[in-house]
Amino acid sequence: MSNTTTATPDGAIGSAPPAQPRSVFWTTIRSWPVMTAIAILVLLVLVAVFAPWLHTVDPTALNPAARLKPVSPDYWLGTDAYGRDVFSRVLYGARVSLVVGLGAALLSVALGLAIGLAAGYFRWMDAIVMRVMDGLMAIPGILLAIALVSLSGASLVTVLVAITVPEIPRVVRLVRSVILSVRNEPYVEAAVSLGTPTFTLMRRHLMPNTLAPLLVQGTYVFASAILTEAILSFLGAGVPPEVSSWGNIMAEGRAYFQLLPGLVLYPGILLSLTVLSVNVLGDALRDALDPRMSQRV
Amino acid sequence: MNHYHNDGNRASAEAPVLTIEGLEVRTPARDGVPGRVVVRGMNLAVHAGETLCIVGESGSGKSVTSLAVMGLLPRNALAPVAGRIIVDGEDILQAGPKRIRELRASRMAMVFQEPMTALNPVQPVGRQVEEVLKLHTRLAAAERRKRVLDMLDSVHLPDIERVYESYPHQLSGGQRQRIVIAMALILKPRLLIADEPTTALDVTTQKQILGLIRELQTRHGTAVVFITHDFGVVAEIADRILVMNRGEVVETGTRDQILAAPAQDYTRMLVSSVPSLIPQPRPALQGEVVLQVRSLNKLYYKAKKPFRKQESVAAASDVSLTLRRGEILGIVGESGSGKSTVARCVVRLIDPSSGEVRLLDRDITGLGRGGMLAMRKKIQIIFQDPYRSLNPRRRVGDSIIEGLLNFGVSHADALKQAVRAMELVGLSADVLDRYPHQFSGGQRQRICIARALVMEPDVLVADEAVSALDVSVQAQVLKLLEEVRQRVGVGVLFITHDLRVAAQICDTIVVMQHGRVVESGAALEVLSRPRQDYTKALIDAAPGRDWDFQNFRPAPSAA
Amino acid sequence: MFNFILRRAAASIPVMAVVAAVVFAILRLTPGDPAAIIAGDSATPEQLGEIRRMMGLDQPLYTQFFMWIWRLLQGDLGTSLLSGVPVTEMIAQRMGPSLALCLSTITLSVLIAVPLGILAAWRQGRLLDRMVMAGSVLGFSVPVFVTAYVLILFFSLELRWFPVQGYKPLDAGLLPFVKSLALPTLALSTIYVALIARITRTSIIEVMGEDFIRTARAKGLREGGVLFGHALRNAAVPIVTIIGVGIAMLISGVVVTESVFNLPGLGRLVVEAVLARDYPVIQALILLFAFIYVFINLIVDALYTVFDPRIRY
Amino acid sequence: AQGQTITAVMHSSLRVLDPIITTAHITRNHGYMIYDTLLATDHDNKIQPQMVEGWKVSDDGKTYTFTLRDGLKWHDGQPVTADDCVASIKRWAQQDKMGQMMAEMLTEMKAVDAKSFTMSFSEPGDLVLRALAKPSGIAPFMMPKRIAETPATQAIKEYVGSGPFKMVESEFRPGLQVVYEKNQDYVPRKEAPSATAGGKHVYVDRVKWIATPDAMTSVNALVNGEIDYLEQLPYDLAPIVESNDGIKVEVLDPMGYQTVMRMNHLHKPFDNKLIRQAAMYAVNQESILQAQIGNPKYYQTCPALFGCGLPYESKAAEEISVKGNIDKAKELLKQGGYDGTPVVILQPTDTPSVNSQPVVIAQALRAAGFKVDMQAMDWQTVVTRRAVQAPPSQGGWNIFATNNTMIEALDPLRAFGVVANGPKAWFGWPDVPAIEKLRLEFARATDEAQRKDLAHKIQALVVEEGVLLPMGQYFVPAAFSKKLSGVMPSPVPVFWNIKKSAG
Ligand SMILES: Nc1ncnc2c1ncn2[C@@H]1O[C@H](COP(=O)(O)OP(=O)(O)OP(=O)(O)O)[C@@H](O)[C@H]1O
Ligand SMILES: Nc1ncnc2c1ncn2[C@@H]1O[C@H](COP(=O)(O)OP(=O)(O)OP(=O)(O)O)[C@@H](O)[C@H]1O
Ligand SMILES: [Mg+2]
Ligand SMILES: [Mg+2]
Repeated sequence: MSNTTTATPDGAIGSAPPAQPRSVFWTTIRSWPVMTAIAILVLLVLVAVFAPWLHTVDPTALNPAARLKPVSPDYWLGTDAYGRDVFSRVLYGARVSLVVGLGAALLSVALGLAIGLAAGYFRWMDAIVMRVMDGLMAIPGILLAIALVSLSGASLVTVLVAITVPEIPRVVRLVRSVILSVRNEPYVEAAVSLGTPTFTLMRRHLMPNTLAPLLVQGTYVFASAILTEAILSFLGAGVPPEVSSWGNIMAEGRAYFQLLPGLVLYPGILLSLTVLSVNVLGDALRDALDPRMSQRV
Repeated sequence: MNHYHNDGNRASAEAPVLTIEGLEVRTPARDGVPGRVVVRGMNLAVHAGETLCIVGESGSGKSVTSLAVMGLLPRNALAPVAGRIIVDGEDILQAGPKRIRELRASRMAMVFQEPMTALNPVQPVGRQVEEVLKLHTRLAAAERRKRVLDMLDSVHLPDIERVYESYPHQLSGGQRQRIVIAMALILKPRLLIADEPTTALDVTTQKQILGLIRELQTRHGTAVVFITHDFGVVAEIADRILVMNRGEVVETGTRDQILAAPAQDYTRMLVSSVPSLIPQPRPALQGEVVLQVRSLNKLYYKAKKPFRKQESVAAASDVSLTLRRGEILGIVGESGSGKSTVARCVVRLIDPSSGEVRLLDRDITGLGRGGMLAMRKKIQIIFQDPYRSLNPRRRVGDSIIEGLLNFGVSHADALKQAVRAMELVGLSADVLDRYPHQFSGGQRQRICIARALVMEPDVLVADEAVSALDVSVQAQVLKLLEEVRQRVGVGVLFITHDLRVAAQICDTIVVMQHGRVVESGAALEVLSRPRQDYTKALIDAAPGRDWDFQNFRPAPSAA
Repeated sequence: MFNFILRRAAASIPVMAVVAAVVFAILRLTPGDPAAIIAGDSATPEQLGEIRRMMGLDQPLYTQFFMWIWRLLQGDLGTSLLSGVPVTEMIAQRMGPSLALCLSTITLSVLIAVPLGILAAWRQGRLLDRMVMAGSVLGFSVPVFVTAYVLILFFSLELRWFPVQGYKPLDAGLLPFVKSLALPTLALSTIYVALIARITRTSIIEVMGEDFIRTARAKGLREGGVLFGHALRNAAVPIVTIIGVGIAMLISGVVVTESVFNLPGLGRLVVEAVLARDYPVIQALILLFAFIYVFINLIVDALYTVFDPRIRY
Repeated sequence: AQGQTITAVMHSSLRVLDPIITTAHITRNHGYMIYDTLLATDHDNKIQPQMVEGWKVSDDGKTYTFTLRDGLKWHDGQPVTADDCVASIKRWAQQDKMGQMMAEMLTEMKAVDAKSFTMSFSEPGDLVLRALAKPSGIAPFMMPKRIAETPATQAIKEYVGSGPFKMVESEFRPGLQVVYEKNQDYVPRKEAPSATAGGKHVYVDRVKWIATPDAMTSVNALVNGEIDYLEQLPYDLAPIVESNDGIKVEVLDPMGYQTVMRMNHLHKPFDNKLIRQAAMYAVNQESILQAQIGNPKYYQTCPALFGCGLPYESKAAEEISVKGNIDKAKELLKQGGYDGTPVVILQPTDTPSVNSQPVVIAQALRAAGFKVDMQAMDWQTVVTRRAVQAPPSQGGWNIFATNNTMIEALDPLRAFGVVANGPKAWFGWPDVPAIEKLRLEFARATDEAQRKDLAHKIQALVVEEGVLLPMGQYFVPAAFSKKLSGVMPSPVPVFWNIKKSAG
């Protein structure tokens, strides 16, 4: 679960990982759970990309006359309360969920990296930046998200931003802790004494150290973003209903849970499977890239 | 040889306490591939009251052997596959886990290298010692406590009641090591294995701990297996010596046999690599002054507490020194005496609190980031840890030319210079596109030196540049530095805590204590005729002073 | 310790200030007007304006902000725009269920997860370990409301063991109280069990690789003794940290759980307040949550000193 | 412990306690619990005396004298006086639209003695009776004078009425629950109860309203016996409840609701009547209702702006409102010269009863050739956004949909959506003077046949001009435990007359 900070009191990550022999990396990655997870994710991406050609209809096409139909040859997964084809919605929903997950991961990692680098390297910025980050962390993420969505209306972009913002402080903390632990490494000091300019120093010697933890953190953000999107939809602050996302299929379907549990369960199962796969992948990456990182959740 | 007689023991007085016969340890087989051999054909015997030193370079299998005896080999990583380990007549390799647990601490005990990490940080040390008694005896609580206190007393700990209640972090390294020893010896085991018990300690503390082990050994007639790579220590304490290389026994014999008349080349090489404590006389240098430090001060501030004045530590106070072209100036002193602080101030990795650093007659103390950038070419630094001094993600070639590129040298020219620098440090140019992990520690340290030299600096700062290396490698690197100094004429600020190394290479020596310079002068002068008590104590504490390793004979009773 | 608390309290002032400013800014930039809610569907613009004036919503933003801060400093959190009830009173009314839910969740999670994590670490790499870890990854992967629905379907509607919804305070009797909390706690716990079990496992495994564990073994200690006598307390700091983080995270989970199970707690209050733009309530609640977060962190840091004598403030 | 309690889940949660300041139905319902009205409307839409014994009309038809019946007491024990009523009417008349109309004609209102007061008007007519008997919108609830003197724009702070229940203030949890207990001192009328009129006999000790945020949860709670009464049963969940022996499902409000579409007359493209008509032709009631209600048992297409089966039912402009005609829509769009300006539709996402209409409207408009910009937001944002008069591109809007209770849209005076006096009108700001003229005539008319005719004309104009589009009528079933008996049909949920059996 990504919505956690580091487990160590000050988040220090210890010294730079000694470069692992390649074989360790690949044996960790090549276990069956990890391969299954990767296969599932690849399949999902394919499904998302090729949704229009996979026996789907327009997922937004209403047909009030055929609402809440059970599974049938016409409607592979039945229809929802507007008579939309759930199968099509679920497939198209994969797009949204993947975009939300990937977008949140990329955005939070990119912004968190920039801020974290600055805070970790320029000590004078640290105090200010970290206070602001603490402040942001102290606001429950979901509330911030609800407020932001109310602020600028429900749209995919808003939801993305709303999910990303609360994740940023965690990434910042992570990056900062890595930088703090690496900035006094002899090879960094050696680069300083070789007269390497500050930005080159950051790019060349500091940033690569954050790559592995960020990759792992990114997977967790990915997973939790998908979940958060669902929860936001549940609370009525998710992506607009016109857009099909797993979250709002479930949110709309929850009123019919006892009649047509599929409305929650089909997207729910897919969502859990995705999150599960991403988490498995993240854990594997963590173990493979740096066993010491297993400290962080 | 001291043949101690233990009554109530079935074994005959002559039988060794520990016998290892044909021991072989392997990593487990994976996917049909047989495991790597880590220790092979190990044979040894230790008698009561005797000290056997196992020496050998890093990775030669010393620790693995000792862990095998204790039955503490990491379960999934290493396993004994052949041979016998007989402790007091009982084969450890055949004993069940329960039996081994019973034997530990009561029959055989072990002292580990790192006193900092060998103790549970969250338990008072007294309790940790007492736990041994809880496990192996049926003493009442009060009795146990008394026994522990007695033991603490006999390892010469001060204020034992307080120490009993202390947590490890509240004790010094030496004190912690005493606790570990107390823990190992409280049940008077027949066998004590000490795996580099003093490597992490100051020379002065080391001396005390060695004395302590000796004392307890004679008192209880314990058989001691002492693992070390420091020949000074070996010369000091060994009855017999066993030399290991790559998992195999090279040679074994009495102390004098091995140190004075080694039969194997490998042993010869090892012993002769140990630097002498007595410096060669060197001509006084009259070259141009490249670095001048005047009244340097560095204060570290502790985190401020409300309503209190901010506390500070003076890591360096009023340090002055002068370095000439072609000179190697050694800074020696105990851990924490401020050696690194001075080095880092000189290179401006940290900002001095006050004082002046002049590089090539230019004051660099007040230079900002930009101003300093231009001066960086002139002064370079080499660090202690060769494993962390190179960016593991960059090819060594890129690391070496990084500085040149920073100063506008074209890539092609930089590469040419890098090739030359690699030759200078004795590495071939075709390794430039390898990654650091493909090199050994010694090779990495050479690469670091090459990286510094390629800049053609006027001043080279070496902070414990050889301390992490095996003696044989150390000797090579020292030789290299000597050559470089002669060829390039660079001034070297050489920081070390090892007096032998300092004696070997330095022209002048500065002795530091508590951040202050207590004595300075020509190396020969300072080391053979120290004027300050502190310097004298430092020299006295250096182990193996009475042995001249390079010449395979006891030292002429000078020093 | 006193110094530490003082210092931390001082350090939390800027944090709270950031929170206050952010919250205020976001809320006031948000469209939506509590006056419109009060006025109802058919109100005229004049009526709306009248009500806005009455509530001080026509004042410039900065005036509203400083008014709010000024009252806050005097301990006045304001009154709900909608019901006119003082916010403190609303919080007091809603505190009980949330507190009960959080405490029961944390207790249950810790009671389940820590032994589970220990067990997994103990059997590292074996089937049991794999199962615990797989279960814990699964725990993160299911949205809490799905868990909740499934639990309701099974335990309430099928087995009829627990009520579907609602909260019975402790004065209504222990059994009803426990029953009303059982399912929400269970639903919310899954994720925390997963979280804490993982951390427990990894930190124990980590500690088991430390040198002093070897020392303990060299004393002749049994593995159980090594684990419980030496490893556990050393592994406690990350475990406590994650429990602290978990409590802070709990707030999000509580929002959903309280909605599904209709528990009259703070989580629901805040969602209702956001949807109704009841500014004083939202502001007060987010500040409260932030304060709890800061406070929990303080407790966690203080707990470090209990588990690890090296840490002193 | 407190004897019999009815636990009810209402359609929303109670936060605002002043029934004069808000038109929110939950607050109105609360009003009927603790307050009483002078007059009331019975099940057949007849005006009946409630707190008053009766009234006298002066010969010129301009002055009404009302006399209070005996035994009326406030919850604090004080007797109800004519002064109290005068103050209450004054406050109410400032807030309610019909009240304001009445107030404009009112020349004098004063207490004659403790138990009677007079109201004099500039013109003869029975508007005062219809106003004071008004069951919904803002109903004229009577309060003690000291409370009724609170300025009309400020919420009252004391909740003392003379109604059949007393509010247990200590147990009030805004947004969560409100508890009422039987008012032992209440003297019900002798007549049989009928909607909000007649004898309000209370047979239980307490009534507790709780709010549940989740429809599923409420239904489960009802099935599980945790609650007794669910004011609005979600249609799709009806099958679960209907199959349950212990539960009765019944439509209690026979007039039902109407779902309507509103266009913004101020801005393009709906500043053009033809394009408004095109939009109206595009939409057909059946699909709106199918999506919103689903179960045909609970809805009917209905052209009548003032309600099918109600006094002012009319089929005027039926061809526009009911069936829809996509070809006609396309044609009108072309005639109107639609230039592709996107139509901004406000779509609430958090309120089930209004979630689906915009989706269906959007699909219909697109089919007709409109460009549509759906903007999703929570209901609170809709409420704020729809008040914005700026162009859609600057935070304004073109279309929103909402629902009316028929009781509030029963005639052209009550129905606020038909007001067409430009900027003062309800959101959308239609400016059709002809409608306003007809409404004035309606207010003055005394003959029922004439009123019906006027209503018919108004409806034709309202729809043709695109002031308000009725999109169908629907009924909301309540579900309650069979332990309850005597649950009465009423446009306002009432809790008197209900008995609860044990077990
Ligand atoms: N857990 C392990 N798994 C696999 N190989 C190991 C393990 N521990 C040690 N080895 C290998 O065994 C060999 C001997 O290691 P050992 O620790 O005994 O060396 P050493 O002589 O004690 O060296 P040092 O002086 O550095 O302590 C090394 O090659 C090392 O790589
Ligand atoms: N960053 C720092 N903050 C606070 N105190 C420091 C810092 N670095 C060093 N010190 C303190 O300054 C003193 C001198 O440290 P320094 O590292 O210079 O010693 P040293 O002689 O290099 O020791 P060693 O031989 O162990 O490397 C020590 O007491 C140390 O604790
Ligand atoms: Mg070793
Ligand atoms: Mg140092």
